[in-house]
Amino acid sequence: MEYIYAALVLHNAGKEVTEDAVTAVLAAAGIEVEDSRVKALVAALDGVDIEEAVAKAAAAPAVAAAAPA
Amino acid sequence: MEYIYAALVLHNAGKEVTEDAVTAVLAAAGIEVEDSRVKALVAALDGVDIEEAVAKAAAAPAVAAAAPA
Amino acid sequence: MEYIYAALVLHNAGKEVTEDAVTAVLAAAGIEVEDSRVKALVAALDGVDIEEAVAKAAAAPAVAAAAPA
Amino acid sequence: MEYIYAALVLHNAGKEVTEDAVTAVLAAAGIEVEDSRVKALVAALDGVDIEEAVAKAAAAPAVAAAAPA
Amino acid sequence: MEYIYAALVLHNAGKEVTEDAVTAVLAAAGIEVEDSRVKALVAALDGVDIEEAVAKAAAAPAVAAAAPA
Amino acid sequence: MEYIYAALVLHNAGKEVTEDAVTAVLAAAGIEVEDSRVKALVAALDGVDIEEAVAKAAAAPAVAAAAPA
Amino acid sequence: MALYTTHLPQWKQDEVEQIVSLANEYRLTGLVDLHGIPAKQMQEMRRDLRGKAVLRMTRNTLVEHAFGSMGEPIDGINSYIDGQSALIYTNDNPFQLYKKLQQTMTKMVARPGDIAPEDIVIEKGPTSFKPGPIVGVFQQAGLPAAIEGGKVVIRERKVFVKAGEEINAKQADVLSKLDIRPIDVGLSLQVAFYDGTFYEPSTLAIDETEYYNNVVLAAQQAFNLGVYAAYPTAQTIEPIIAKAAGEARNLGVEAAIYSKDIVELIIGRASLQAKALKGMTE
Repeated sequence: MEYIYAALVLHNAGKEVTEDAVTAVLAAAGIEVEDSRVKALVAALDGVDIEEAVAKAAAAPAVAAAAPA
Repeated sequence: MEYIYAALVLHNAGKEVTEDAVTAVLAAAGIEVEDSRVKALVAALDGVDIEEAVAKAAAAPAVAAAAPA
Repeated sequence: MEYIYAALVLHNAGKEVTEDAVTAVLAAAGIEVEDSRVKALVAALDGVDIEEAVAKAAAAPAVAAAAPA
Repeated sequence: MEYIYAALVLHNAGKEVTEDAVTAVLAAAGIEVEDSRVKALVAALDGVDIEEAVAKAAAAPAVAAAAPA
Repeated sequence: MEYIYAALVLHNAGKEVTEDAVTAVLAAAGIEVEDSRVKALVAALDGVDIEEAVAKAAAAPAVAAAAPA
Repeated sequence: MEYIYAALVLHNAGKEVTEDAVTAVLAAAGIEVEDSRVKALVAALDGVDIEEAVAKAAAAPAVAAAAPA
Repeated sequence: MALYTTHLPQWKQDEVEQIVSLANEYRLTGLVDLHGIPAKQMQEMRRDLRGKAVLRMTRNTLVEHAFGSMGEPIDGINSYIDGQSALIYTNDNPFQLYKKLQQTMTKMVARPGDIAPEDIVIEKGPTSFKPGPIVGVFQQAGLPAAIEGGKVVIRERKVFVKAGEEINAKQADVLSKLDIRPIDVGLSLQVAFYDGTFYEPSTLAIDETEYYNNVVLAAQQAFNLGVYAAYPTAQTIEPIIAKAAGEARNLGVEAAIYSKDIVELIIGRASLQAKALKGMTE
């Protein structure tokens, strides 16, 4: 999940979620970054409405929290 | 929320959530870091079992808010 | 949560929730106050209708209770 | 409710909820403290497991209540 | 219901619910006590687990709280 | 809870809930009465429609019954 | 290697140079399969890709020459050349390119010899056909057709062609008559060479729903953590207050602390307890 979190750090700060930016955030956390995962993330998020996903989370945090355990 | 996400990047990567680490992550994202917020975050997380906390539906009131509408 | 409760003591007594006031309440409780947490709290409360937030709890106090179980 | 909040400030900070402590917290908030209410509070809390009490309120019915709304 | 409440006063205070005790409580409230009702109550409570009855009902108030929202 | 039961004994018998009356009921039950709690109770009840509060609670159990229990 | 290319006529040499120079210019060089794409669709896809990617159709032998001349590691691309390959160049990352190409896929009518990409199911129910020889055509292709109420109907749901099976001429004819378009046609990426690494389609197929769900989950976790740890932010402060207030109410009711805000709850609780007890005595 740290790749997702990194993207959300950027998104929440109003920054664009680019490969370079995600890599920089992860590297700063001392994580050995896998390029292909970053690429996949950026490509996948390109089609995801992060704002909406976050809003959805706020609407029903309790339910989701139960699932992943 | 980006401060919390930064903490979760670190935690998910198995790193300790220290002031320096959080600051590094946020700075890498191009965020102008506020020391007091970092300090407050690290202090708030002190003694918190993050694993447990993320899974807990601490958010109930939001659900309640949605329901009566 | 003690920082939050301190704010609620003040709010319920019709006092303004300022950094100084929160610090005073916490200090009186014998708590070593962390400035950063007080700052973060007061900043977050800016523009928040505490009354409304409390009312939300009234709507579903039991749900909130469900979480920690 | 400020008396209860004061008790929770103390409890959350790991302090004992005594008449003096509650009075000090309320006074620091600029509240004119009524001794009898402090006494009543401390008496009511005598023997109560605060941890358990804050979490209690039968989870299931409330959730059920929220749903049909 | 005042007969039941009288029994609950006694039970909550850790006293035995006897005919005399119930009569005393009701009389202290200025109530003209009907012996037969006291007898019937005490007889009916014989073998009843008051603690359990009370615990069952404890669940509800939270729901009540939900209603007024 | 015995203080509130005492108040309800009185209320159910059509008596006024005064400090003296509550004290008398509790004393008759052999309870060592704490003046402060009696005061707090009577003060809290001032202006409260007990009938309505009872009715509200009564409305809720149906929901509680619906819950999985 | 220059010697090798000098054997080629000038236009071929130019073509090889072009392939090489594009491969140097763009971050990604890939191979796409053009098999079965009609000219009209091909034009549409080229238009869709304009500005995002360069599509270049050329002879496989020249592609092999070109990459062979570039040496390792890019010459590995030659092992992926198959049938009607074309070259694609872009600065997108391979995941992005794969996604874009997937979006160009359209459903087409099957031709005899096509392979069913998934089970082709024909649902039960009436068709638009009037009774006639068509019933026989359907039946011969293995479709349970009949005449009912003056119409040709399919009597029951039928898996007409199973996934992976070849569609024969009769089946293709029936599918076309029923206007069922089972074949995915579009540019399918065979391999992408990007930043020194080869990416195959199996790696590149990403489940966007999963990412979406993970973003939701991450947001929920952050929110839960923020509230749990009472870390105040614009998003968490209200639920934190609500939680604190709820806890205070719970404590007040549980410990029978007679405070104005909660005395009604305490009364309610007492009355319910009395009712419950009364119920047990009756």
